[in-house]
Amino acid sequence: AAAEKVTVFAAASLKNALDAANAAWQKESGNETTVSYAASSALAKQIEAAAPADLFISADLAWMDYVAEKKLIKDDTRSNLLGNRIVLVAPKDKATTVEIKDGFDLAGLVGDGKLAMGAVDSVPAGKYGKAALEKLGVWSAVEGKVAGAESVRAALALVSRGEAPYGIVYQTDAAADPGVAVVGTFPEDSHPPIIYPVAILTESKSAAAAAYLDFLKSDKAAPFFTEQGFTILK
Amino acid sequence: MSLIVEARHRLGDFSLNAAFTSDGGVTALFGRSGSGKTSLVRIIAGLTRPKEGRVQLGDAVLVDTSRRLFVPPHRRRFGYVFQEARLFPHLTVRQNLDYGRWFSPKSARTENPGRIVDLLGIGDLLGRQPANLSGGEKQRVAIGRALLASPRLLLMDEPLAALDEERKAEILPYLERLRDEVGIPIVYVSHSVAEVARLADKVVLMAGGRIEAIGPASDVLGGPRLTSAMERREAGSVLTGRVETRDAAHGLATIRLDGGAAILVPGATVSPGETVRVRIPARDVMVATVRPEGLSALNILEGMVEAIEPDGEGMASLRIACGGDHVRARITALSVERLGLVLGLAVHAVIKTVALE
Amino acid sequence: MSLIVEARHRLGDFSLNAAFTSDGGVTALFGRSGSGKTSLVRIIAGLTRPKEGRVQLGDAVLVDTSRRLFVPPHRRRFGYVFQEARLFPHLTVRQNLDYGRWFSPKSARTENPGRIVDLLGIGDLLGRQPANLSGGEKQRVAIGRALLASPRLLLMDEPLAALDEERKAEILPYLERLRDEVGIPIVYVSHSVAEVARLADKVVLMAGGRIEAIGPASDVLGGPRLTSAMERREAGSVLTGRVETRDAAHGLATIRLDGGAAILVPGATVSPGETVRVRIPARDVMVATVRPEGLSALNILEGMVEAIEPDGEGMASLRIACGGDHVRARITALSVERLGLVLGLAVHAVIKTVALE
Amino acid sequence: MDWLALSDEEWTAIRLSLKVSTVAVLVSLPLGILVALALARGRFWGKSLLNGIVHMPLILPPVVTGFLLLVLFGRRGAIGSLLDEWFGIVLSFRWTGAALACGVMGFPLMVRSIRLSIEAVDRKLEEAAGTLGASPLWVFLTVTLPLILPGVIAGMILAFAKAMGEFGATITFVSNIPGETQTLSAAIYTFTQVPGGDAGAMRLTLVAIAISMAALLASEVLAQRIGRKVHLE
Amino acid sequence: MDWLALSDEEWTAIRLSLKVSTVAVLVSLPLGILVALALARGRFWGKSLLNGIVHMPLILPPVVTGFLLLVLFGRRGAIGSLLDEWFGIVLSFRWTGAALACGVMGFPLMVRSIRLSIEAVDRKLEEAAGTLGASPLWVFLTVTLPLILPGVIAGMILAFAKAMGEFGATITFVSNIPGETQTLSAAIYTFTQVPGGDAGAMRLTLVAIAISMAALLASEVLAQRIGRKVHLE
Ligand SMILES: Nc1ncnc2c1ncn2[C@@H]1O[C@H](COP(=O)(O)OP(=O)(O)OP(=O)(O)O)[C@@H](O)[C@H]1O
Ligand SMILES: Nc1ncnc2c1ncn2[C@@H]1O[C@H](COP(=O)(O)OP(=O)(O)OP(=O)(O)O)[C@@H](O)[C@H]1O
Ligand SMILES: [Mg+2]
Ligand SMILES: [Mg+2]
Repeated sequence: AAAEKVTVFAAASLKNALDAANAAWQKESGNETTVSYAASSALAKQIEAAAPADLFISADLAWMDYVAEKKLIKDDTRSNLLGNRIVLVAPKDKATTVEIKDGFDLAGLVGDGKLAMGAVDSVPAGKYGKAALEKLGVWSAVEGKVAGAESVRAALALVSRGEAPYGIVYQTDAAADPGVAVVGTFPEDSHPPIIYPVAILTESKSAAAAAYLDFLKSDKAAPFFTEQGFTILK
Repeated sequence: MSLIVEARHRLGDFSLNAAFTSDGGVTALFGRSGSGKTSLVRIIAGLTRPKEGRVQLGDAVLVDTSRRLFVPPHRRRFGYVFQEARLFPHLTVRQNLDYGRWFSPKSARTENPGRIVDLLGIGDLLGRQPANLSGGEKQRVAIGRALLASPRLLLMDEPLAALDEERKAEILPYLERLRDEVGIPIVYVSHSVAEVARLADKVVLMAGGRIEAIGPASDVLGGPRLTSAMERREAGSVLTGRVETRDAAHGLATIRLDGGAAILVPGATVSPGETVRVRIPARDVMVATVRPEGLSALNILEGMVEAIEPDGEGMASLRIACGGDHVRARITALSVERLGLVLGLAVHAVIKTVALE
Repeated sequence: MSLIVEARHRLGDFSLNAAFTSDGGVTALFGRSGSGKTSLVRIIAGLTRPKEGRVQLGDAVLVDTSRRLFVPPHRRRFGYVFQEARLFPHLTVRQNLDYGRWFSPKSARTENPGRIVDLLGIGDLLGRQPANLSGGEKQRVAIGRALLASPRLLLMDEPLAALDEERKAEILPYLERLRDEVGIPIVYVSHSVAEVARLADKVVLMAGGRIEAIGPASDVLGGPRLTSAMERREAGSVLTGRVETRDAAHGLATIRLDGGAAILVPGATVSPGETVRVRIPARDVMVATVRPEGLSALNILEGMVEAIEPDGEGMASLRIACGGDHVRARITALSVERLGLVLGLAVHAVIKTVALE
Repeated sequence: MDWLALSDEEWTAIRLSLKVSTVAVLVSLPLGILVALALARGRFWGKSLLNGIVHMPLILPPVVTGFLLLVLFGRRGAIGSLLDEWFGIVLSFRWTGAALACGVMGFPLMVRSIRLSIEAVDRKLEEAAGTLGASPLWVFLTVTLPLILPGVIAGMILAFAKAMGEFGATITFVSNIPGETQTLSAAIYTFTQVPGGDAGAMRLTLVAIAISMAALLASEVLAQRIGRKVHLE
Repeated sequence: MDWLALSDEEWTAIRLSLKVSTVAVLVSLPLGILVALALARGRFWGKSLLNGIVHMPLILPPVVTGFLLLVLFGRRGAIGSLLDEWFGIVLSFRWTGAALACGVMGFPLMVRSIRLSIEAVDRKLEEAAGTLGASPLWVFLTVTLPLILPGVIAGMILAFAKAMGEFGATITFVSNIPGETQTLSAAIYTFTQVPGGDAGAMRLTLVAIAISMAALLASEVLAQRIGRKVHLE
């Protein structure tokens, strides 16, 4: 049979892991994937505008809910594919381990500098970070010191360049940057679970979409994700 | 072809209110700087839309504000030599010259481009960009460009101002031929009395946006309307006559004036039978009470003092009736006294031959 | 102040190689269109840096390529009236006129601006933008702008070409005064023999980028160097003399020429004792073998035929020695024959008074 | 220089970027000239409005422009659905849509340059052409257009450079689909969004710079040739 | 029109955007004129390089530009550290840094406009000014500058509009700190990133459009006044 093609709309932060997984799937099934990486917000709006996609992987639940509300996804195919953790990072040369607990003196650590994180209103990692800091009771102390970046990557760059003494990013990002060190990991219960949901779109016509989704959820795909620091949600 | 122009228009503080008609030939617009010559020419060309007015060439009405009629410039085919050269900087001289030809109907292309190029002495410049031409060279190319567009009417705004006398002497006869042979009416703006007198069939004298005087060249240029000292000095008579004989050996032609008198004129180009016009500057005419002998002046006409107009500055203007023609002479008041000139006195008008064209 | 100019330069295919010196006064650059006049003026102004050459005014060396010396234009204070007006479009007429004054040293500001504005007749235009001036108005403002910059040297490239005769007649005497009273050297480009003859102390005749002839106005304009027909026609003699008496009633002055002869000249402005220059166009001189009687011409000088140069086209040029002066006459070859003129013959040169300036 | 080696997908992105940018510039050029002409010379009601609309893509964050394009030209959009129905033209999620986005983003730059040049044209030359028999259209083609060429070229090069660098509106409008809508700068953006993508981003950035420099140089040479003719006077 | 009411934070963003854009334009103007002059008139080695560098912010995705700014002008950046040491100027996380980012992004647009105008100046007028005693600097100030004003204004307005719309480079360089670096377009962007933020984005977009239109209109009026003087001839 002719090779089937699956078009995936995925949050940009998944690129490394998903590219590797797709290569494997392609080899295995002979089918092709095309992935459009962009901000979850843009992808959701595009899906709303009848984008020719089969699968949507969002970086947070909110945008998946957005498309779900508009009946754009097959609800039965929706699942939470991956999880992530947020961590506190510091420039490598200045890194000393910080114990992250209720009321820890983040404001004191940051001092005159800034706390770099994703923009707290828009970037998912920023939202999670804010939630965690609120839960830990330090938000009000550091609120004025937060530098909200356009993406986790930008926040990471700020720390890595030494512009900001501390930053809150995904552990997936922190792992790959030689310029920063993880000085602490936020407790999992300090923030809403970080979830990358996945679903097949209502308009999908690709016969291979379901098989592809199964592959992503399978153990065969898992190493590609864990290697990048994601946790597998089942 | 007759040209009818009527225009009322305002430009800032300046108001133009002028009307003239011309029965073909050359109409000279003459007047001081700022008198509205260019403004009027622009209206004829269609570059300015007059507030009120009419422009008509032959049967073709080009502007009639009362009927809201306005033919745009590109449908008029009026060649316009601007006061500044206005060459297209992105085209070569050759392309500038050809520009009008691209748009003129094939049937109208009577002119031989080579002839005009030679006449204007721009053959060596054809490959050049206008940017590095000299002032006179630009002006010549601009004249060529207008001529080669095969216009139905030529508008020339001081076309020869930047040229040397020699070049002028080559171009003027060509314009005369255009007027006489091809019959293209020409509206010619100039500050040079000599040029105007030579070319113009009709002179329109402008001042302050209005027309001061209008009429045949001889009347306007000879008349008392030219009130300024300098212009008066340039005044003279323009007479017409027919070429009788030509003395090729001496390069002289005998011209029988319409008034009956005969005069000798230098010039190798006329041929017997041709009708010509001669200009006798008043300052080149002397008056003698006794017929001079042994004088190099070849033209000595008998006549009678018809008018004596002293100008109060030591000079006097005389009108002498010689047969049917009137010759003006400008001499010192002292001479009038010394020679005892009075109205009706029989005198000889002594004209230096070479002063005639 | 003396001006020394030497320049060798190439512009495309055109090569300029010219040198002249002038001891102040007016130096006229004369020559056909494209002969290199503007190019030479630009070098004097410092707008073109010559490949090789020298420009010196008085003691100040402005260009000396052998010493790699080049004073930029703004440090030369040479007023330049360009062939095109080049007014600043964003400034009013008044601001254009004042422009040079902003940069000229206070001590040098001798001119009364009001006088120049009146002279040029641009008083009504002061508030206007240059864009809507007429051609002649622009030219006048450009002249005013250069004059008001209190220059050390005036470079004028056909400044009067776009002006009417009357305006010219007002501006020329002013330039003469500048030359005589203020002593500003002037380099004057013109196609008009009359203008050049009137103003110039020295004439530099250019052709093809080279200097053809150089010398006092009388020599160059009278000499055989003016080879073209038109220029020859404009040839004449320029003589100097001293005003002896003035007849206010008739507006005539008697001038004793340096050669000894006396002539009558119209003109209300001269005063006894003054040294003046008179131009006698060759075509305004007649020759008589018998002393004419009862003729309106007031000036009849006795002399002797010194040279007869027929031009082969029916005309001849005569040089007549009248006392110590030489007067040129241009008459027909026919007259030479009829009157039997030969070298050494005693003749009378008949000059129409009004032909003198 | 191993890291300089480009993957197939990257080559595709480069080719696509070139295609998208070139098409965007060429297609928007006639419209750009028309609009510039209207703004420079026209006197009509709504001129300020037109001027404002032209500048809009500059004023708005690219993401907003992208959304607006999506709303208007998407398959279900007001204009997009008509285009599809009448001409069978689908823009959304096609390279043509990317070209549209790039064209729109570069449009204000193109129009401004051309307009500036038009305003600098000496209208006396156009008058002269008219008296020589050239109709307004011919005057435009034979006089105005050659004289504004430097501005047209400047406008084209600005729009081209902008198109090469554009991704905000593009990625929002037509997404980031390799081989179809993933332009060079979208690819660069993607690299910047993942850990360890810096080298890749750097590599593609160098490519983008090289291409744009080449275009820039070519435009300079061209403009100079033309300029030498036009401006020497 | 309840949804049109703006929050305090939004007002702050508006004020900040105005400040940042204005400062960006005014500070980059002299440099823009100098660079335009060098590119239009200069003949020096590396002219093409300078030209390329000026265009860079247009060619590169804004995120990359922002990153480069961070590398160069950050607290530890090559230039940033010097600025801090010598003049005590800190750009990172300050509105001044936002102004720098906006200025850099608008720079190519400004330079191009000014350069086009300079190339259209009739150098014969400058010659005339020289013969009247004006030194090159005075010639520039009294002749060239007035004649290129339309281009300068066009360049300023382009740069201002760009500065109003810029956020990619800004947010990457100086983040999105309310009251300090959160400009209007960063605020708009934030709205677009959350579900249901459309109304907010729309509201702020309208504000951005209103401001830019006002600036645009003012510039048109100004340019026309000047243009009427300069171009009529
Ligand atoms: N940049 C240039 N490149 C090539 N040729 C040039 C350049 N500038 C001037 N020329 C040529 O040099 C010659 C002399 O020019 P110039 O302007 O000095 O003449 P001119 O004597 O002032 O003439 P006119 O009386 O017509 O103004 C002309 O033939 C002209 O075409
Ligand atoms: N657009 C305008 N606005 C105001 N005044 C103007 C405008 N155009 C021309 N004028 C004035 O109208 C008068 C006539 O101008 P015009 O150009 O017709 O004169 P001209 O007779 O051609 O003079 P010249 O011999 O100097 O060229 C001048 O005084 C001029 O200043
Ligand atoms: Mg005029
Ligand atoms: Mg010249």
